[in-house]
Amino acid sequence: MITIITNKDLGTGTEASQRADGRAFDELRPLKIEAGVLKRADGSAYLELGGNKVLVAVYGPRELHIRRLMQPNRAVLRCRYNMAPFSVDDRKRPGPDRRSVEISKITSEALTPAVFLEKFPRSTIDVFIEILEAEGGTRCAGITAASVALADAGVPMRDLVVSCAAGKADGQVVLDLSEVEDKDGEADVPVAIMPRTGEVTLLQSDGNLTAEEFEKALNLAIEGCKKISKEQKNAIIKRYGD
Amino acid sequence: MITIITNKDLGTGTEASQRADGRAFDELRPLKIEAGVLKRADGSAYLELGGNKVLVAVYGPRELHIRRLMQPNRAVLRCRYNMAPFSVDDRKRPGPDRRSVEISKITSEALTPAVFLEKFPRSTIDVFIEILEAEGGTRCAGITAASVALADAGVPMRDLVVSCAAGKADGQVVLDLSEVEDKDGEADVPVAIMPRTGEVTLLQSDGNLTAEEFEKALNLAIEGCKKISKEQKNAIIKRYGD
Amino acid sequence: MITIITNKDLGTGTEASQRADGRAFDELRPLKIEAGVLKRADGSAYLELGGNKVLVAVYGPRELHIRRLMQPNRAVLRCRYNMAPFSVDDRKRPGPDRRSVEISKITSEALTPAVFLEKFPRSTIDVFIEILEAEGGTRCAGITAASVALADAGVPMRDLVVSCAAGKADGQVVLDLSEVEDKDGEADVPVAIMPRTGEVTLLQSDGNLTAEEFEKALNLAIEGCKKISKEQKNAIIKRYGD
Amino acid sequence: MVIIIPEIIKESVTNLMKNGERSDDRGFDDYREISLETGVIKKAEGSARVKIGNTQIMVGTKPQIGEPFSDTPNVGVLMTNSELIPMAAPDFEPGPPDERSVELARVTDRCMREAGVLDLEKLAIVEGEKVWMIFLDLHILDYDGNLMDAAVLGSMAAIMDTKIPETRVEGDEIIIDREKMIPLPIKEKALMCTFAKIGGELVVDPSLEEEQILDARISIGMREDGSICAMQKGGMKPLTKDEIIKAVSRTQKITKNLMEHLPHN
Amino acid sequence: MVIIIPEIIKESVTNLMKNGERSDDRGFDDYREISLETGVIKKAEGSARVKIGNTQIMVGTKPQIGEPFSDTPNVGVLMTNSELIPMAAPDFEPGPPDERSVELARVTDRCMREAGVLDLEKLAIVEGEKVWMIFLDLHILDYDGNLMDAAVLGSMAAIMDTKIPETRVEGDEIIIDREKMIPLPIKEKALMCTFAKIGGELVVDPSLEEEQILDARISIGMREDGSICAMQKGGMKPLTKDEIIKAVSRTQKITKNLMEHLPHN
Amino acid sequence: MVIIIPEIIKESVTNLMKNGERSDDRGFDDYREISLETGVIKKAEGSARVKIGNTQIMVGTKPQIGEPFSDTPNVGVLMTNSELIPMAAPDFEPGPPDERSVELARVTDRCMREAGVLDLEKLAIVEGEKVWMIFLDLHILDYDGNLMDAAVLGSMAAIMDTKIPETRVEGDEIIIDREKMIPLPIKEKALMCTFAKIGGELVVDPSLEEEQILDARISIGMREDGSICAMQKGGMKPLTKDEIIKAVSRTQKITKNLMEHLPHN
Repeated sequence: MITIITNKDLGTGTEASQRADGRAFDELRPLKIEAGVLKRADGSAYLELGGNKVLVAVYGPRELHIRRLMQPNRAVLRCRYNMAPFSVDDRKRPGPDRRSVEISKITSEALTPAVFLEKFPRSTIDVFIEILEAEGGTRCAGITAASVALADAGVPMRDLVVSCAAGKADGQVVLDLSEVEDKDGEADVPVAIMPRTGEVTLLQSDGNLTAEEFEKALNLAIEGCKKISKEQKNAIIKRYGD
Repeated sequence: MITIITNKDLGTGTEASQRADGRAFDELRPLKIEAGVLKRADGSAYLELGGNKVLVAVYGPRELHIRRLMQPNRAVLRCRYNMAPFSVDDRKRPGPDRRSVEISKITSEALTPAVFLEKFPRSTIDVFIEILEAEGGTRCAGITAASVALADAGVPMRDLVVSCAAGKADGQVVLDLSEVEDKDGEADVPVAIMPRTGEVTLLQSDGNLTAEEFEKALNLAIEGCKKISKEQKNAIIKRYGD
Repeated sequence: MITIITNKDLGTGTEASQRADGRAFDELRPLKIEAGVLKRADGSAYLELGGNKVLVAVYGPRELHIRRLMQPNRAVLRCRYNMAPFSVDDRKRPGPDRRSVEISKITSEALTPAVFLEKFPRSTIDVFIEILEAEGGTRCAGITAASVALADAGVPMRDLVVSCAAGKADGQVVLDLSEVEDKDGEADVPVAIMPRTGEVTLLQSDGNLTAEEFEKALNLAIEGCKKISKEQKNAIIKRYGD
Repeated sequence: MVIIIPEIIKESVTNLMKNGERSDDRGFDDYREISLETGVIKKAEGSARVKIGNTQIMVGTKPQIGEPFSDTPNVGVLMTNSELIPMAAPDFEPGPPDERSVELARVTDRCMREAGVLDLEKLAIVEGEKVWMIFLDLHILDYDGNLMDAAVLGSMAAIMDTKIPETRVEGDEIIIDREKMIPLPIKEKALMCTFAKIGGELVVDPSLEEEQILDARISIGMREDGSICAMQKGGMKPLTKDEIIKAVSRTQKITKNLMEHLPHN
Repeated sequence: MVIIIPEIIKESVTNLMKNGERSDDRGFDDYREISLETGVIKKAEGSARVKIGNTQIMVGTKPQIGEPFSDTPNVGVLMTNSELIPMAAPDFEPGPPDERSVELARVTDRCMREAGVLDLEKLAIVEGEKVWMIFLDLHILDYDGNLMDAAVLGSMAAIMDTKIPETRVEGDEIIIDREKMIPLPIKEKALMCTFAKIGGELVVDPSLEEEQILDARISIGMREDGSICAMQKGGMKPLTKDEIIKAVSRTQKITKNLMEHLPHN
Repeated sequence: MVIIIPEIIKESVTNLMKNGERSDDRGFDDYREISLETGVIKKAEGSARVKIGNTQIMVGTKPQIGEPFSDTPNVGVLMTNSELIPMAAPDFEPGPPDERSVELARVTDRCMREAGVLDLEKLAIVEGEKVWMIFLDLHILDYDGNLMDAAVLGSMAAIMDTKIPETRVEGDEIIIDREKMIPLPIKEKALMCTFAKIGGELVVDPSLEEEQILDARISIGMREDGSICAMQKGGMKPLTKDEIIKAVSRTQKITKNLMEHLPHN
């Protein structure tokens, strides 16, 4: 028999807040975005959100070698979401699992509406999202960083897609669930928007919510997206100037 | 330790018959064939034989995308025999195993002689056989249903290949082994013929038989094929008229 | 609990030698090479070195079907090192493992410098090395046999690459480690050379050696290569005459 | 495989929609004809064959005794797997599940799990050691659009149809009594409702033709009490917030009717 | 890979056959030269190198202690695996076994198993818990036609050559005594005889050239007592019932001679 | 993927070399700028981000309790895995590790293991039953040449950074105390030094441009005491014995400086 002694510090909420890490219900975790961090990639970005560390590389537009994926009148946008083996508590076996296959698919759908794919027929734009450390909310972090990497690659876009989750934890609708809130909480609603129009390009809901709670969470996530959007722009300005 | 209490009713033979399910030695299990049961497929058929439930879809003749399989002067006939995970007592893991790879190969060889493949150079005709429920004799059931599905797809054929097994169980040569007879019996001889000429397109023998027993089993299986052949034709007439 | 009674005879060194099998420090195991042992292959060779049994087939130069591997101005030389399941004490599962992938790569690099690849643009020369029985030193044995098989296939070459290991066992630098010496010894240095120029086309070192010991091992391995080189030539003369 | 839909079809379907019509004459909130049979596969402990229009799925369950996950030692497991077998459409290919198949299985699984359809704690046998694992396999037979709703409807029905052996623990021994088959412990019912956005309109239960031209898709999983247990947006174009909120409220009405198709027990 | 055989070769071989001749001058019931060595791989507990003409297979056995199948708790296991390694022919490719390789292994396995070659019950060690598993690996080195008969001949010889450690059970302990190696418990001998149908004639032991133009193939596994333990038709054209029955009776004569190649013990 | 380097670049780099110069102005024994951070991934028990020029690797360790190999029952295990993820270069592709990736992991592993970096016997918990397995994962983020040296440097640093829970055995129970994290038992330090042969010269730490035109490559793993723990030749052309011996003695000087980059403790 193996016994594990542990004293995992989950944090204690301050009096002002119900949240374990002391944040207000509509408060994001600390956020940092940097553009242009890799040499070989055509575009790249690094993002930290709380304990999440995400690196994104973009290659393309470039020739697509797989004929059956080729689109005669536009480029395809392919995304690969991948977790490093050491990014989580229990080592993740390398290679795609069902979760990463699904996230790759919806990430591609979340970014596609913003990109002028029709300018590059028969081509591919490849987005590689590497989760170096995961602490809840990596799919949103990956989408947010991917937009910056696409911009860094000079890919022409209608808008910078931005993503953030809201959810319900401890009975309260809150913004940007931490890992503990995601795991123990009641629901998680990841959202991505194109901020210029406010249109939604990613939407999932996992957990049980009344229609009212869902609407509240959706609104909160959209507000979160708008805050994050500013940091995306700052990262690009920091790299390229206004 | 895990103890399983079970009282599986294997049936008891009537006095007139040695067979557990009361059939005469040359009696088929109840048979039902229906053509044209799927919308997307070019041709399809559904077959029940005793507890077996088999669905077949045919696509083609259509373009073959894999250049190294292409035949310059004829079509290839590809078969895929597949068991649904819930079709057997212990869940079958999805994907091909060695048994299904072999059955797919001999099924293709059993059907090929009857099809005018030379009319469709560089093409493929794809036959997908799904075993929804298995109760002994699925490879024969699949071939029989596949012929009906090929006819339903309008594929030009010399004849309707039909298949049936005979074997030896409880020391007796009998027709159309049930699952119990197949498992506990001494031998199984699956056969397919083209009924117009009586020629044999599938033949296997698994188990120990004297030459005399084998010949008896072969004859019995051919008689079984002829009976099933009528039901094939009825299914097609029912769908298309005489 | 499973208890295994075993009395594996590891040999006892004679007084004149420290080595378990009685060889002098610079002595090879018994060696036998035969060219032209397979019908279908374009070239082939069989080699025994001590308990090692190695068979090599060469196909090509022939058309390369995988476009992304094709070189516009030369052939590619592809090697596949593979162990038969029964070649080792514990059955080896069929298919490549990481060890065989690495050995295949370095074998290809060891043979490439000797072959006039530039004579066959867009082609492939395929070298298949099968280890039928393994007793230490199979990668070197495979390279040595592969050269003979390439010659048997009539592939134009600058030289016959030849390979041999030296190493350190029981504190002594010795030639051509046996399986026991490889397993229990301190270091193994597999080397391949082109004997005409003495240039090194394969070099690995696995284990801990001082610079002096390493140089001694390297020299010893090169001397071993030269001895083996004669047997390679004899095998070719035996098949084709002078 | 690239499927080319002539622009002319897209245009005509879109124009119909703008006039409030669909090419098969359905209303925007109408499902195609639904048929649902349970108990169709005797070797499966639970099964359902569901048809929505020509879309046809066979769902089967197989229970197995296995070990619980280490972080939920006294909770049984529901495993959902989906196979888009090449029988079902000309562009489905043999091989490991592709991303559409994975998404279908995962969304179905989330919908059932988050709704609390099964009381998984009742599927524990020996805490931390042995639990029932229920394998739910979706076998897609004919693909004519809207797999999501068919998958959840069929899964719900197959789970309601499932009977597993009674188990008891006597000392060190687990006794599995195949002579006493008992239903699964069902706590909730949930179904899914999918909308396609075409020409600015949201229509329920998209046909294959509609799927091939849609701008966006939204699938909403809902419990009997009208709460949302799962949601998944798809498609290459965006939705507005307003469209999403309206889809939720339409779903609340539509799933009420959809529930009628489930077996009554 | 598509192998194109010039029509002219097909025609000439077929015409010879119609005159009762084969292009390599053999009679219709003659095998090519057969050579069989056993004990060739010391690390294998049993091994055989078989050649029929230029076709060459190395067969090796490895015993392992493992768990029995749950439905046969006191019976050992024979596992047959075949690798058509790319060494053996220009069109064999690396990768998982293809359908030809799978068929070869499965037909070989059925032939040995159904003939009752091994007394598998004697390979049980602790009922329901530990049995000997004998892995039989076919390594195809040179493919010049008629792999089936070579595979069964080599497998039979390798099994007869195999020695495993004596085992005994003392209390909770299984003792494997590698110092006392004992032969496998052999009950029966079985071999296989393959015919090619070309130009309406059936000829035994088809060469590669004959295989490439044959209409149909029939492989018959037979025990020493002349009973049939396995059969497998192949090829893209049919056989008549009469051809099958005659092949069986020819096999009864031919396998008698073939048995002479096995080690005598 | 075939990468075509214009002959003109090859010629100009080679000519520079013959004049004792490199295209980025480094000396023949100079590394590009090296940066090394440890403790960068909190969820990993040890981690390091290493950059040599623009080449960038993230290395992380995860300890797991597992069973020892049967031939080394009281010895822990170090498992090295490498992923040339498609992020790092335009010609890296998703999928199982290719031969470059396997070689990188195996050479790194041999270098650490043969140098005796870890006292693996101290990682045994219960002899023959439970040992610590340390998974070392190389995640290649940006490939600008000389992965080997970066991989070994990062691995050495990550191992030095790693802390595992104290374990003790009380009766039948293994107690893993996550509140007492202790460093890995480090015995030796080892690094690797790679040379490219271009135009007859050997230069250390090849850049991507240099790698693409090199004739041969030699990587030498060395312990602090100057002994050789690993060596691997690469590339499609030969080396002379003299070049090899000189590379060894240059490595003895170069690794001394390289060791300075490791954390001091």
